[in-house]
Amino acid sequence: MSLPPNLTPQDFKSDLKPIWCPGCGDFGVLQAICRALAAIGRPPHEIAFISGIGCSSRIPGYTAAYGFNSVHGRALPIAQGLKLARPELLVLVAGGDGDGFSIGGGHVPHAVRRNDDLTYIVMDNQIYGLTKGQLSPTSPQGLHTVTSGYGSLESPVNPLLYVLAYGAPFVAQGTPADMPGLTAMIEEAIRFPGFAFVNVRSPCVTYGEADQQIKIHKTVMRRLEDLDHDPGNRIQALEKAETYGQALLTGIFYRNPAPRPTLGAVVRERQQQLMAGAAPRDRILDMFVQH
Amino acid sequence: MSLPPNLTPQDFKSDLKPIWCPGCGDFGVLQAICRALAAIGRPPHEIAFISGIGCSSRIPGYTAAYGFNSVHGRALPIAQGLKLARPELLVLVAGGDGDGFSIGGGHVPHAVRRNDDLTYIVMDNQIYGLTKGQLSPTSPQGLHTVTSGYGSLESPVNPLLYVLAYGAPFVAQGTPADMPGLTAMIEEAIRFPGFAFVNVRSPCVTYGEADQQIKIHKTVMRRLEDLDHDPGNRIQALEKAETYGQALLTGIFYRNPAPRPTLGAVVRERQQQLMAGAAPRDRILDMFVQH
Amino acid sequence: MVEDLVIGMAGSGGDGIVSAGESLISACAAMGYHAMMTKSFGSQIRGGESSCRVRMATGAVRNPGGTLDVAVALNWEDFLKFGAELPVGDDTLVLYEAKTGVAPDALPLDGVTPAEAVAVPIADMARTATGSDKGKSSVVLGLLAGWCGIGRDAILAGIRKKFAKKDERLVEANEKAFALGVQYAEAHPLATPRTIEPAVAGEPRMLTDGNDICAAAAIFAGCDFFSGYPITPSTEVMQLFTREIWKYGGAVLQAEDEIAGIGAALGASFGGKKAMTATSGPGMSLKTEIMGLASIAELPLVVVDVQRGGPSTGMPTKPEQSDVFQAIFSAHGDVVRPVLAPTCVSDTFEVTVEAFNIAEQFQTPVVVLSDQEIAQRKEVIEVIDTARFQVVERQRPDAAELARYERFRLTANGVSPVSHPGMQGGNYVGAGIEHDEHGDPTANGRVHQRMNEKRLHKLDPLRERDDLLRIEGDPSAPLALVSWGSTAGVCREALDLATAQGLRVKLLVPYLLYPVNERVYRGFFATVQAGLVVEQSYLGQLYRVLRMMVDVPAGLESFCRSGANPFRPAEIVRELQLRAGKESR
Amino acid sequence: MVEDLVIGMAGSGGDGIVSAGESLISACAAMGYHAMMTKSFGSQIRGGESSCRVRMATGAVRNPGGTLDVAVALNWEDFLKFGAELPVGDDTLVLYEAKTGVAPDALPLDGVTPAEAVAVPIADMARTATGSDKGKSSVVLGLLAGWCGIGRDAILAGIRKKFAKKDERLVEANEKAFALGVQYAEAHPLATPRTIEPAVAGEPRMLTDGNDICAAAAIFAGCDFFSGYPITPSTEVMQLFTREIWKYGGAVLQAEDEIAGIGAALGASFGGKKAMTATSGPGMSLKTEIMGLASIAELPLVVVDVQRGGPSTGMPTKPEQSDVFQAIFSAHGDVVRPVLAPTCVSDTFEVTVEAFNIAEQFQTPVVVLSDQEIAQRKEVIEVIDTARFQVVERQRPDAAELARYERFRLTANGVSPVSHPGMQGGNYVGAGIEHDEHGDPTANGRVHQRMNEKRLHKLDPLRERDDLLRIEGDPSAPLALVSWGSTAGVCREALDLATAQGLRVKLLVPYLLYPVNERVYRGFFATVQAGLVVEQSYLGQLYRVLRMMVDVPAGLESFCRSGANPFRPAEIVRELQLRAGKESR
Ligand SMILES: Cc1ncc(C[n+]2csc(CCOP(=O)(O)OP(=O)(O)O)c2C)c(N)n1
Ligand SMILES: Cc1ncc(C[n+]2csc(CCOP(=O)(O)OP(=O)(O)O)c2C)c(N)n1
Ligand code: SF4
Ligand code: SF4
Ligand SMILES: [Mg+2]
Ligand SMILES: [Mg+2]
Repeated sequence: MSLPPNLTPQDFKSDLKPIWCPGCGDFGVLQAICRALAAIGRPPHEIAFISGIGCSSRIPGYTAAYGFNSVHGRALPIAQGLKLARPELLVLVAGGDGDGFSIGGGHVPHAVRRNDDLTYIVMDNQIYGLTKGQLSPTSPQGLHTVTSGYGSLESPVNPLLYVLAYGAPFVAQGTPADMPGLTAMIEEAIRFPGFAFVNVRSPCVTYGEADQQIKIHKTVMRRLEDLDHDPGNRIQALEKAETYGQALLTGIFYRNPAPRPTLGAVVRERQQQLMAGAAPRDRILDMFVQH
Repeated sequence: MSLPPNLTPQDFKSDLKPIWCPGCGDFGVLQAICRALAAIGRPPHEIAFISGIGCSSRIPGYTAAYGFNSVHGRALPIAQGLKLARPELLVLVAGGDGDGFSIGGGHVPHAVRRNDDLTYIVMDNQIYGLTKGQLSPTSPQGLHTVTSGYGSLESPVNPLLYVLAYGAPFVAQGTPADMPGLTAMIEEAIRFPGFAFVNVRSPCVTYGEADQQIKIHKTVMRRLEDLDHDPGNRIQALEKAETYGQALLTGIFYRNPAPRPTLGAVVRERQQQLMAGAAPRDRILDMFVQH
Repeated sequence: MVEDLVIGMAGSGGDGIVSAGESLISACAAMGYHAMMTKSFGSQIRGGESSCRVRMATGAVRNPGGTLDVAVALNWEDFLKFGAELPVGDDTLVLYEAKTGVAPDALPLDGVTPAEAVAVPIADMARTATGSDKGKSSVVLGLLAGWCGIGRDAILAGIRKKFAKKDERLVEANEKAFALGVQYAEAHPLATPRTIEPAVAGEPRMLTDGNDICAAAAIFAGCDFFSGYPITPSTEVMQLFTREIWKYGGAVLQAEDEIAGIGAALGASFGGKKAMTATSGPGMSLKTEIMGLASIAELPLVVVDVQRGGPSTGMPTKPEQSDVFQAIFSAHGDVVRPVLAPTCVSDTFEVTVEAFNIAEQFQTPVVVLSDQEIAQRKEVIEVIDTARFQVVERQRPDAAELARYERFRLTANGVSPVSHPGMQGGNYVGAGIEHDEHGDPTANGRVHQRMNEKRLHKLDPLRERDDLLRIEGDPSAPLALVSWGSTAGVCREALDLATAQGLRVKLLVPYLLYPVNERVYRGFFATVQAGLVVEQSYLGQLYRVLRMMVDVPAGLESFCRSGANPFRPAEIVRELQLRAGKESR
Repeated sequence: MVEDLVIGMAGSGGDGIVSAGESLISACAAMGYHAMMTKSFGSQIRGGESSCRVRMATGAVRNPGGTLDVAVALNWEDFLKFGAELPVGDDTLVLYEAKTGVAPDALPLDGVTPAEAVAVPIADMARTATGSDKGKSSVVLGLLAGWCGIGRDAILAGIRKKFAKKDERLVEANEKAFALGVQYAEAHPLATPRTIEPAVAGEPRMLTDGNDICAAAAIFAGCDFFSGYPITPSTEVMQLFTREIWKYGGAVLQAEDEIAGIGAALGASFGGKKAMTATSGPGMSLKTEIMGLASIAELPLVVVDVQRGGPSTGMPTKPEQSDVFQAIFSAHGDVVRPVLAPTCVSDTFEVTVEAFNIAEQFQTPVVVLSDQEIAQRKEVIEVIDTARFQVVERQRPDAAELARYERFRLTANGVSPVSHPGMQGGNYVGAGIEHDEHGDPTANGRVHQRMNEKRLHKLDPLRERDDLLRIEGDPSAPLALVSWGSTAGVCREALDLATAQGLRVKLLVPYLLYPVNERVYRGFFATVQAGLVVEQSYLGQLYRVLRMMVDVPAGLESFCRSGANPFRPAEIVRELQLRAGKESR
């Protein structure tokens, strides 16, 4: 199998022109992912990129990898089935805050506790972009939108805290306002053996709030590494995660220093134990034969 | 409206004979709920009891209140709609660990963050009872069941930690092995203004594990009040919640000392503001008329 | 002078072509014209190409029309992207941006030579007037005012209203741009005049779209609770509720998904309140289980499905009529669920009110099958007199009944008075589990049979509601059309055109798609030798449903195709003529 | 001596009546009888009443039979709870517990006087043998062995096998109890002997149920991945996978809900592996959206729906055939989804393998519509020779195709070679959004029309698969039966009985319910003057689907009713006779 000796970010881009609004944060996420993949060096055809529905979920179509732009909120179940069936693949999952924490929110804890080797990137713009500006589960309380003309009455979801509580071994947050930081954490997330979650505060320039734009991010963001945060300490991580919605902390909140084996690993173990001396498929009915 | 001056637990029981297995923990939960309701004293017809599907979800049928034994996993959405439409009702929600944290798991964070005045009681037997003994999301890793003959590969859901992370203002755990304690916390949960969650470790005598039975609970359970736990301290609560699966701590993990207003309260406020001077329903089309 | 004018305009996102259309249609409303406006965009969320069609007439407007009378192209690349949505024909007047440098006799319209083509320096005039090209849309409005004789004051009023929100300088600049457009038109009279008859300004008119009027109709019908999840092209239904319902002491919940959306609505209905949810195909698929629960729990519920291109995510911004099977049949077990379909913005009101009345009377979920075109097109319609509509409430148990209440009592008509929490003595436990009259769970086959009978036959009176199907044209005609939803509006015009051409045709438009009123169809089919069931779905779904229940004459064929391929009156007439030939032979 | 014996037994949970039935049917298997066993329980999870029917015969057994030949009541209260499931008739031998104190001429069977009634001191014998009443079931087996002449050694072997797991003393005690039963039978000869012909012990037999053989068939067909969520009566399919699939390098996922269940399976199929999910009605409702995604993404997937009583939660432990509409039509947009239905345990193997082959060949989701009876009844069947079955793989792109790969290329037959992640050059992005040949999103009406055409017409060859429908009986008969699923087994026996009575009847059993093979039905209908479409659903759903696609003769009526009201061969014969009268007139 002949591959370009070393791959560039460009090798991971498709020739489909993104339909995102000029300035959309998702351009940066796409760029960061392609850079991380180039650094990792697996060829595009060994990568599967699964998403749901939303502006953000269009992202697989803009990469050269295999992709599945599935249905709203179901990227994680599809990705888990794919990874179990083809453990050799590098499987990325991406989508929006609504896709992941509203309609898809029921799948997240189970993907986390099964702990297969997946990287889940949420492009969290705190709004519904594709459907033109309704409340998202991460929208701040009081926000005025087309579905909350008098202000939202609900306190928002905290993606970082939720996923930590679910027991995720790797949790990070980034923003396209810091491309090197974002690229680095995505690469590390992909390399991490187990379920890795990256919440990217990817601004929606069309429906997003003024204080959630790249320019502002640049000024307000604070790197965890500058706050001598210990990514190996889960309780510290939980406390830092509580700041979602007030502060914009970026970097790795938690990285389990002693991660448990992935689902794929224990499944392979079980298969190896049981495959020895199993009846071939065409003799499977023997189990029902009476003598 | 003439009511019996004071109500007894018996007044909250229906004449339908429970189909639960003899010795099922759910009998105790039913008893505790009826006692708590008697103490609170709202007449049965002002109470609505919503459940999903499962052995545990049969419980509304055994009470004299209005009930809705709906479909698997959807009790919380139905209860929220009912409570918003009829804020004057006392609305209870109940179901199993599978109903609440597997198929229904996506609804829990949103019910919590909306914070209407609901009491959600999960009968957590760490197994699928009604369908005869499959893995439940709270089943311990390694458990052997009819769907995990070689042992479960997944680490379990932690109901207490999840619901705390979602921001619930009231979180408790009880067991029918301690009826006074269970009754007291259910009564307090109902009286609490806002979303209150009670995880009841209600043993399944038919498919449940040997070490999850009433007799064992009696010996291993430890009351939080005896561990000088401060129910007003969220971080303490999170730490205590982490013990789910190892220890059996009972009592109130967290009670928000300064609970925010319920969804019902803020909705009523908004209605009062906007109802003044609104066009009557039969003039609603005026908004479309051009002059 | 013409009585009917179809104008189509396209440009790039920034050109404000859609807002020009909006000013135009509100001017139509003010002047007393009937009018209809449809928009179409590229897939980009912002920027990209955008277009609109405005059809205005002194008489009724029943569909967006076919070939354009006037085409406006601010640039050709974007205009051509809309292909069949902006069809130019031999009679079309084409106005286009002179900057495009294209010669009037060399327009990039393969095969078509329009009646007249005029290159207009639109951008230059805009720049002169406003100092930017922001004014293009106002120039275009000026041109249309000048060449088509559409009331200037009305258009100007619209322009003023729009820019007043922003700032006064903008207003003046755009007034200037408009004036330049008018002057240009006066200075360059058309070879093929396009002046429209003045409308008889009199009655005030309403201007709205299918989604807004659907939500308003629900509130009129007594709906107190809405819960749903955003999805194109239905979201505006929820959006109106979030603005209005509080004023009536009701509430709205933006749910975490469609299942919670319908679940919460069902909970409100269990609580005795009228409730609704709205969605599109993908959401309908997710609501399937709880729609079944509503049927067996016998609770009123209105579910609006604004159809879009399918299957799956399909084509969210395009109309299609392919959710008929889903609306009628998507439930496990034996379920019959009433399904209604409006045919235009105006009757979306009647249909929605009817849906609530049927839901309440029969304690059943009811589906309103709208579609993207009706839901999102703006129409100028006659004012609807709400006093003409009656509002039905579910039958509640009286004191006697409450004394020994059986929630699912087997009554003569199958409808059992329903209590709700708070009603003393009405206590019962609703369930998706099969149950006896009292509501207790059962697995008894005889009870199951009797309860299915109750739930299904209580709907029999609906099969007798002849008023929910409309027959138009010559009742004894040998040629027939059957059509529903937005396509019915096309067939109505086709009926008139064909009749005018001497064909003996009639048209049946069902507003109640299911259950099927077999008697009405049999009567209608009795004289039919040939014809078409016209619908925008590849499988011709309503045609199949009719075959299920009634013997459909062999000559009545399914005439159908996928969404985003709108039918035009002329082609239907052609098809009828072909068959008229056959049928007379 | 009889060739066919229907035994029905009931007692309370502790009596072990069901395990007696299991010992009996495994004895049948060992002796070479054909046999079928169905169980029925009260709603209690444990305890409560329980019963089973065992039908054994020297020839084929095609359904659980009608009236009991032998009824065993350990107590009357529990026995009577099963009503129509354990029907006693004039020819029935009734054996019952003497302790019940009921006189043989005063049995609590209103209206019926059985041929013979014997009060037996079952509990006393059990106590003598085992010191407890645990031995009752072994006593009953002894009585049946003695009175019906069923091979003692075979039954004893079964008893030994069962108790050996526990302890040796139990084995002896139950052998003793069995012996006492046999002695009692010998000491009290029957007035109406019930001895069954000895079976020709020869070929080994298979003993299994529909769910287990369905899972095994999937693994044989190359299924590598199963994902689903527990639901009665389908859960055993997943349970077998959790025991076996690892041995083949595959995996199984117990998902958090049905949506994740089908989602994960679809993910595995996207990965190029054969995948399956299984559920019952409520789960089917939840899987609707992703089934639509599978159709437009053109990915193979097998979805098993083990039907139960509906709507909604309905009656989870009872059979019904009311998910036809759901299986065929529950999708928004224009979708055609193949639906297959087995009629018994044995052909569940063929149907499941066929489902995988069709899914792979046409890149489509396929529904296997089983039902609670087939899925959970145990049958003794002939050994299936797997060598007779061929396994199909999806068409994959070759090197040439990969050089310039178009995932959705418009090929002559509509099937486009499909790649999967890992295949170099095959990179594409699957989507539920409408797409062009390359897979890029589109909102173009012409492309949409062409892609619908591709997806729907690629299935045309299925409409020609005459082997997926079976016609039995006199091909030119004027009387006809059409039936499917478990009910087909009843009609097969009815066909033989009616033919034996001189009626000219034929039977059509479709294994492929949809798409409809119109040619085969037309041919079959050609000679039909009267008959029945027999199915266990209130609405007679298959009958309606047939009407949609084919002209059904007026004389062929829908004969249907709700689930848990099983059809019996005799009543179908009666119905045929009525019509034979008409038809000859
Ligand atoms: C089942 C279903 N429900 C709703 C929709 C409509 N829809 C498409 S994307 C979306 C949410 C978009 O928000 P988010 O997930 O945050 O992505 P973003 O567009 O903001 O990147 C919704 C509600 C759908 N396509 N399918
Ligand atoms: C949509 C749907 N999926 C699956 C089922 C089958 N089912 C009924 S109860 C249940 C789970 C029972 O476990 P749990 O919720 O813990 O309640 P328990 O019986 O243990 O009290 C399942 C899977 C169903 N009824 N509906
Ligand atoms: S709408 Fe927002 S999220 Fe969507 S493409 Fe535009 S900027 Fe990005
Ligand atoms: S199966 Fe378990 S949970 Fe269900 S009733 Fe019996 S003991 Fe209780
Ligand atoms: Mg978003
Ligand atoms: Mg449980």
